[in-house]
Amino acid sequence: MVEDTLDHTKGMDPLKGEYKPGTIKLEEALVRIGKLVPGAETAVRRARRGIVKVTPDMKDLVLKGLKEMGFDHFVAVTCIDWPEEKRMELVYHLWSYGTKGIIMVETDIDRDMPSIGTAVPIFRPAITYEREIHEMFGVDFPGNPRLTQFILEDWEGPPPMRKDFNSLMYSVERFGLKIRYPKSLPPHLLDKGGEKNG
Amino acid sequence: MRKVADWASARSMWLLWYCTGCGAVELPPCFTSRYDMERYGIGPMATPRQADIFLITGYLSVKTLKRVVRSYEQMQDPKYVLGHGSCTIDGGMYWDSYATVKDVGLYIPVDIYIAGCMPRPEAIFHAFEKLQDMIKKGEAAGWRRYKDNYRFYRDNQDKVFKRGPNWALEEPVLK
Amino acid sequence: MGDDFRTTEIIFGPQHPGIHGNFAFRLELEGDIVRRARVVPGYLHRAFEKLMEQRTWMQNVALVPRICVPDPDVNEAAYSMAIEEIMGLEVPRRADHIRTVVLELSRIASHLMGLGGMGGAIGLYTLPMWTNGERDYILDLFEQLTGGRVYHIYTWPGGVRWDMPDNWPRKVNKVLDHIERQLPSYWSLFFESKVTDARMVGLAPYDPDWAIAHGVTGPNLRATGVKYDIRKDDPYAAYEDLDFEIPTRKSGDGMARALVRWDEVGQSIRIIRQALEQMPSGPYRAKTPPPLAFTVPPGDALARIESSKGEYNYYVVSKGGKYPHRVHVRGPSFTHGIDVLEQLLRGYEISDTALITATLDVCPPDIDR
Amino acid sequence: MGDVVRKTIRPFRALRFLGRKPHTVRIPHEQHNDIEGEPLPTGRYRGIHVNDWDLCISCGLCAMACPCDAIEMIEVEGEGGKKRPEVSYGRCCFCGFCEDACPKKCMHLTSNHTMLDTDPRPFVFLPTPGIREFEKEYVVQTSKLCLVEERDGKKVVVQGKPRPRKQ
Repeated sequence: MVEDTLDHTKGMDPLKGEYKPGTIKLEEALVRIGKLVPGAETAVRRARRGIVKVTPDMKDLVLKGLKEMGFDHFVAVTCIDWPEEKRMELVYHLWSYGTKGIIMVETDIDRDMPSIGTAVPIFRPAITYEREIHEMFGVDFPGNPRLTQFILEDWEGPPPMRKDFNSLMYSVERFGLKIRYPKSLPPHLLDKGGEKNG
Repeated sequence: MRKVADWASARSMWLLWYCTGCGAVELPPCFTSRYDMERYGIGPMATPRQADIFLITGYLSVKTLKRVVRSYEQMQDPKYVLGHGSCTIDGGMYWDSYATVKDVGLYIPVDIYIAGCMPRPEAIFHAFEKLQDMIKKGEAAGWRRYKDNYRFYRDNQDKVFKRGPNWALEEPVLK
Repeated sequence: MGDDFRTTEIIFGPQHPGIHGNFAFRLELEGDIVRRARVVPGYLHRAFEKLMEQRTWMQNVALVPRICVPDPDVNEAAYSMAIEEIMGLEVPRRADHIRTVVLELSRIASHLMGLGGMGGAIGLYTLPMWTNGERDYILDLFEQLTGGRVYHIYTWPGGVRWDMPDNWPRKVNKVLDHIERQLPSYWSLFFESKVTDARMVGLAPYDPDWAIAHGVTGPNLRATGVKYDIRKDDPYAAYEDLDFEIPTRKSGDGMARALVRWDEVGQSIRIIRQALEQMPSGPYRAKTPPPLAFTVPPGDALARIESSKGEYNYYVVSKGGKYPHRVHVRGPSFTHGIDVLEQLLRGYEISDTALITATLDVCPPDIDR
Repeated sequence: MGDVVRKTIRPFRALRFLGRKPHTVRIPHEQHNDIEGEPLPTGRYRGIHVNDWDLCISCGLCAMACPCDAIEMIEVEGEGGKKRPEVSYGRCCFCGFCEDACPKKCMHLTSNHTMLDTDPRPFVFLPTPGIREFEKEYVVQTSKLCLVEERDGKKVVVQGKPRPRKQ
């Protein structure tokens, strides 16, 4: 059971006052993060886009620090599978309404035992994103109260968004798909046999 | 007697209001003032028990297919299925997706397929005209085909759902 | 049945007339009151992000508009913008202006459909009859410009696919005049109705802090008074050169969400008129490699777009070569369609479920993808 | 007082819609027109393919460009071993990328849009210029399409004209 944060009994006071966003500069925010977490690589990609690279155990510290600086809009968390390098990359995108800039917090986790602490206590929207990544990539988020069945139903087999899952061969096997023109397809999809992905 | 019933049912059909896929976005224009489906005596119906036409609007994911089969079996005879969009014929845009079924005709009997991604309202209306013709002639016999070849359809459904024989009755328990 | 036999659990959808799209709820009811709601998405899952990894960069342009069916152009534009950022492509000004016109037309079409959906949810079936009829004129325009009624496949990396036909701007102005003439009768039909007041004022309100903490974006956030719009704050296409306002409302309830959408239709008409007036001449697409040899250098980029439902994000990662490595789509409904909706539904009657979903303008295809 | 009068009169304003012509397009008795009265779909519309076999060089670029794996290059009897694109409308998403990729511009998407059948098989056919003959018709009739079947490992045209008539 997930805790609700909206208290209907109290009733909302919509005219409670204006929302005041933080107005720190993007560059300054990155410098402060560099001081807060030694070893964090920071860079400005272009106007309004900053990047922070940290280790997984420092992730919470950085997210908390950025939230205090006004980066309070949790845009998304992206998971990227890098099978050759045996890692999974998680990218947290945070936007500040005052700074008008986005900071991407990148962190790498091990691909064989993918697990990283949840970001839900800091950013509530992460609850749904982590739920999806848990289902699609098989990443575990200890602390997330809602890692339940989400989009897929009756799914047997590996997490489908991982690179080693072959959707094409799976369709051939399960739905009787006929490939019409194999030459136009990515060759690496046709090489693999269907048996290990079924 | 059958002929009279066919003649009558061809002129008053209820379309099951189930937006199964992205083709459903062409339904509001069809129902509403610009094209006005009621000229044909076709209107939307909320419950499958009183509907005559099942318009499969586009691709079906496996999760939807289960509900589609359940809704289809709840419909009263005679019932007609229109496959709306290329994805009902052979997968369409999502031909290599692990989540969508390719040929809907393997799981429920389809009376008319409409090609297009998505088909224009003109195509939908033409399909309705053709369906009315077929009903009057007694050719739209998809529901009889379903009864006669139930084993074939059921085997195909079982193959996709992988849930044991009781998949049709169970709704998964959510945590 | 609940544990204490006081609550009943019902399955609401996916085959239900009050559901917009293919979507479902599990509602735990105590009498008529929703005690707990859980959203069941996934009926429209097509695995877009997986399919994009299997197709070439240009082939994906045909795939992305399917992610949001009522408002497809934002997807093409955001995907193209992300690729342009990685490749360092400069988009011609004319293409930017055409994109702006297309995006705003799409926004009007989507809002008209959304307002119609709200009307349908309170039993006012005249409104969807009218709005969907007007929306069809916009689809006619799209058909003349792009060759497709619903899925346009028109914006692509480097610009747009074709130039505008000569008489198209005139037709756009005519359609906009027609819609502007119709808007007052919509207003008196919908917003002056007592039923609308009774059903929508004070419906499922939230305040700005709560909304931001839960990732609510777009018109749903502006309904709480936060003056924020990606078109102004992180400008793309030609929005920097155009003069428009961001409509906001204070109360954050269902009525405010409807009114913000209503005002945005007027602003979009204003934007389109300006963009057509200032339309620069010149090329409509940059020089790009041919589609079959289209490669993108390694790198990643994040493109953000304000759609009619909220914020769209495309995070594109390239490893070099012909195929994308990863494309992550952040649809607006992913936050306000699941976690926020579940919390807002609690405490309301079951008959309000469809209306709350409609006022939030939840778009199931972009949740499921 | 004035308020009461206004409220009493208001419902009758709906009467003005009585005299207005409805904008319903009465398909199929009426042509679908845009706001200026021009017929739709226009030439830009992406509908069903035609392919001019006299120009086609069997390069297969249309099949390579197709995002839906809808086009297959097949060898047809009586064409001197040349391969021709066969389109499956169970896959086609009408994006028009095949038209863009075609170096000879012989592949073309017409504004024909309606095609329906009771059987999924006729949706796979060879686009020929013969389809142009019914370009202005309301519906593409599958009886006029060029259908191909595999018999003894060989593709044989079982219906329709394999070659256009020379003028």
